Amino acid sequence: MTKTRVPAVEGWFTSDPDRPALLGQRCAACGTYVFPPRDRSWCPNPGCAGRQLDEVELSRRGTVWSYTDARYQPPLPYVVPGAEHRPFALAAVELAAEGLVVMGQVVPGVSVDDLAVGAPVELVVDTLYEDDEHTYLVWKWAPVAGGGGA
Amino acid sequence: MTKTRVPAVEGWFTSDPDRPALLGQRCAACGTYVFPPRDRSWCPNPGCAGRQLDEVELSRRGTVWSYTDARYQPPLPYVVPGAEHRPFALAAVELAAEGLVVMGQVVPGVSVDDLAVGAPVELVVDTLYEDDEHTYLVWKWAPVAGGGGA
Amino acid sequence: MRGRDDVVVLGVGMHPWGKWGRNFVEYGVAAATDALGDAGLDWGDVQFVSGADTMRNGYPGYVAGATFAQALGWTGVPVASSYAACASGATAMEVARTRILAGLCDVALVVGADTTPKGFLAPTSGERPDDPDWLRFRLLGATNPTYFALYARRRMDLYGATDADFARVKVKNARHGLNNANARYRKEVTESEVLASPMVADPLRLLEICATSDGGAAVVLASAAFARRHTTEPVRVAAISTATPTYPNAVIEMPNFATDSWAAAAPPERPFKASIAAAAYDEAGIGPEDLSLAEVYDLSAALELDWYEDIGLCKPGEAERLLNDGDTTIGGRVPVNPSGGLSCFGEAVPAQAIAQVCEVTWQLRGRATGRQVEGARVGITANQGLFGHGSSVLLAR
Amino acid sequence: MRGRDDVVVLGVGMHPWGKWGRNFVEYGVAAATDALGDAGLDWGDVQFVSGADTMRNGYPGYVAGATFAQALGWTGVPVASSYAACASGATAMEVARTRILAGLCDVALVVGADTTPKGFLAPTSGERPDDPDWLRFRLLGATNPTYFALYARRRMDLYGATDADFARVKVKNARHGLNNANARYRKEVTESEVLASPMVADPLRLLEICATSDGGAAVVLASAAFARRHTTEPVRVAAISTATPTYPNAVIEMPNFATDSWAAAAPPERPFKASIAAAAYDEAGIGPEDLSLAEVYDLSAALELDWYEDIGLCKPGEAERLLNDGDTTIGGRVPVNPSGGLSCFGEAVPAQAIAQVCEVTWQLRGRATGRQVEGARVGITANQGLFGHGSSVLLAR
Ligand SMILES: [Zn+2]
Ligand SMILES: [Zn+2]
Repeated sequence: MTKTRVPAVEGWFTSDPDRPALLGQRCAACGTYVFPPRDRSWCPNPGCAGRQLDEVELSRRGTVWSYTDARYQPPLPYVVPGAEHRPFALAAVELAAEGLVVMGQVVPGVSVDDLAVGAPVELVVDTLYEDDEHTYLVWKWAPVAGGGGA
Repeated sequence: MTKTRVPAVEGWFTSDPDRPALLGQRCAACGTYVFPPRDRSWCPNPGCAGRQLDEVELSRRGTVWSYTDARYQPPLPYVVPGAEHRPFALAAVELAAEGLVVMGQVVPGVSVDDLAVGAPVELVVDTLYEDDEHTYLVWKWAPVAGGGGA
Repeated sequence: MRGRDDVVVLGVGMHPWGKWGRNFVEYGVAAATDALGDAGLDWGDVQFVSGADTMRNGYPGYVAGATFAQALGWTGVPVASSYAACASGATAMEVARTRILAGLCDVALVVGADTTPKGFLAPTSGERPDDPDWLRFRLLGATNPTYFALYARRRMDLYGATDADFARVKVKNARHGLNNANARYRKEVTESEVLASPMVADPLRLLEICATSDGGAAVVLASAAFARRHTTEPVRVAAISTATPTYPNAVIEMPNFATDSWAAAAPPERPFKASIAAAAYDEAGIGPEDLSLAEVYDLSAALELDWYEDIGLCKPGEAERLLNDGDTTIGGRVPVNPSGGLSCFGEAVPAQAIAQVCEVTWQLRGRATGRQVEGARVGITANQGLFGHGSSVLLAR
Repeated sequence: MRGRDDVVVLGVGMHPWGKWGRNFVEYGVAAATDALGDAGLDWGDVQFVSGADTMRNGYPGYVAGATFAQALGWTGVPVASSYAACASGATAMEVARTRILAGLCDVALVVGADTTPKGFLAPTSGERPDDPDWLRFRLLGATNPTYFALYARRRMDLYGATDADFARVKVKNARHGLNNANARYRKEVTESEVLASPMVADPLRLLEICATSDGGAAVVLASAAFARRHTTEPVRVAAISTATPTYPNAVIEMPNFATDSWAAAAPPERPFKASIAAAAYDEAGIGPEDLSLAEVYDLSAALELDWYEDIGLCKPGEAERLLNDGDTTIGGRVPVNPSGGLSCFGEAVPAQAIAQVCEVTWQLRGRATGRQVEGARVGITANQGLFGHGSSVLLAR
């Protein structure tokens, strides 16, 4: 029996296997971006009276603003994927076009030794955790082959 | 198998079947009373610098300051005793010697029609709720035979 | 009183009360935008944000001042976030008012909003035997209406209040709120309909107990000097009281199990609930005889009668007569809850005390369409929250 | 700056930090009693109580002002309760200071206390997908050290900071706090011990991340006129900053998933963290060159280095040199965290910003036995809490 693949959070990313993307919002008036998407429609820019935020896909590639890892098991509501905690890396990634830094886990198998500030990464959708019926998906960052990592 | 009888809260009352009593505290310096007992030792009277509260049994009899009932099932963490909610009365009872009004459920079978402001009541210990292994006990107020109730 | 410059209500705004089920931030921002518009100001003019917290909406609710500032767009403005149960909104106003009086800013925005669950207000989950607000449910099954009912029953046994008196409070408030666009319940009820509604906590019936609502309210406060350049109809904040009890408090208070003891010290001459408005009158040098209207916290219909006495409209035991003579109905001597009160709104905790101020402001400006108290010049708000939080705001024009 | 009368720290007090596991009210009352004793005042002299809330201790924690007032004995005193995450204590101080500046009272008591759980700070139970502080754990497994580590790693990659630099911050602070009776950890550590401790969130190690502690701190504030009659060594509150970010905040902040966007508006010249102390300097007309010492929020050893730059002790990228030159060690140019900092205390959230003020006060009075900064005349505190809460208190004698 195959498990149903569902996003771990609704409406924050697309999971098209070929072209996954974060879903942000863009102010129709001033052009600023918002991530995560909000359920309200006013612009967060105090210099803008815009009241319409349009859904947009964010850039799939960015550069590492900074990075770290989780050596110890984070507390609930984090759910450990698999039998026991295995350290994973996290990165804050700068998206140049949107002027945003977005956090995410880094794909398994990549350690902090493989990362550097400024290194190029791209967005993938991967398993966050599973239960008996579902595979819960989340966005993660993956180093780009030939990029700045070690 | 008989269930173990345990107080639903620690240290607020004695459950001697012949002489149950609320356990309060009395300031050794000014003589004021405290109920429920606190885990700190300073006196709540701002005019008193006392730092010693002695455990005392409160008066077992008092008079009704006011009363009401619970027609609907209270929400959690209230636990319904038995299969379904049955309305119960509550009373706030004035203890003359201590200068205190203390709330409590009224024993089952007594309704608001049996109560009146000023009516004499006395303390009993009764079942609050049960689980598979325990009977949880709490203090309740019972009208005194021949008292002011209807 | 101290000869210092006044603080003025420059703008008020609300998001209608209801059971909308949306994020509380939305209501707060709508109310804030409304209040800023009413004041003729932009968000960028605000120099201080004072939020009234909600404990029901996670971290954003705990830091309401920052949450609303971020939602309106970070401008670097200093913020504060206050919690005082039902008195939260008034405490947040007082924090803002003092900042203006201190000369640290000229314009402050006060915001409170809530999204509430259905049914009885209940404590959050988990075992918390150290928390009296948890224990009273576990050990007594004592909901909020339990406490209101104790006061109501005592009025009946001591003063001869009747079921019908309580029902008539509800009838009056339902009529008052009929045309209030911000009220959730806008429907007349008859005395017999109230008395036919199910008993919840004897002697209080379902239609006599206030519901929980979603809603948002905001007030723009300004220094008098600033206000003079922006309005010709200033409403002056004559006083704000944020009083606590004086030991021993001999009245049982939600969520307590017992009163303080009066074995060693006599209860204060003025009980806690009566001391709340008294502190505001003292600060302002205004008395109950000067009032044009009052907005009081009618968590139950019977509690409104207690407030008549506690804000000094009449002596203890005379509230029923005041009600039945029509003195507290619009058109009477001193209308109480012309907005419709909690009876028509339902309670949105952090917004409610601010909403009371919005109503008094509209009344003093002569803009309370469909419920106007003619010639209103002075109004008071009063409420009381768990854990000894009394609040009262006195406004004048 | 505005020519108004000063507010003065008249008394300070603490309950020692530790893992005592008792009710937080006990720590708060102990600290308050201590501070009142230090001020030479009785509880009955207090005219306002300003509590810093704790979200971990049920209803009493949400209404800290009322909780402490009740525990000390209800006197009818007005109260307020503030929450601003790690900046709660400073916000509570600011609420009290403004009340004095406004002329509404002469003596105010500020109290914060906490009882904390073991281990990582984690959100309370339940499903709360609307709360970013819940979601960051669920979706990212991002604990508090995650965010501190991002800043630390960036220092390394941008400025060439090393593991050893971070370890030396810890070594310095451990030495500073060695004789501080209120500190929880009083033990010297060597650089190699720090570097041998387990990595938690690369590049931060266990000994470089602050623990969570139980503790309580209190401050008695008074008007200068009142203080003149009660002390000959007044410590003046020169300024308090309770700043929020200016849009767009281009630095990722706990517990957020992303920064604001700078696509439409340029980030402010002064990033949020640098704007916090700047607002205090601006209010007081005092600059970083006037400082004798600083207490900064070293949630991690690396974060202390960020603060050197953010409070203006040096330019960005120069903090490691300042540290390694001994400038920030007691005996150096401007000692930082002479108390031992969070490194020796562990964080007791609502008490911590108040504890910083206690330490600066003792330093300015020349009473910081075993850790005295000689001739201290001006000191600053700085911290930053979740959701855009910056705070800084500037004290002078
Ligand atoms: Zn815009
Ligand atoms: Zn005593």
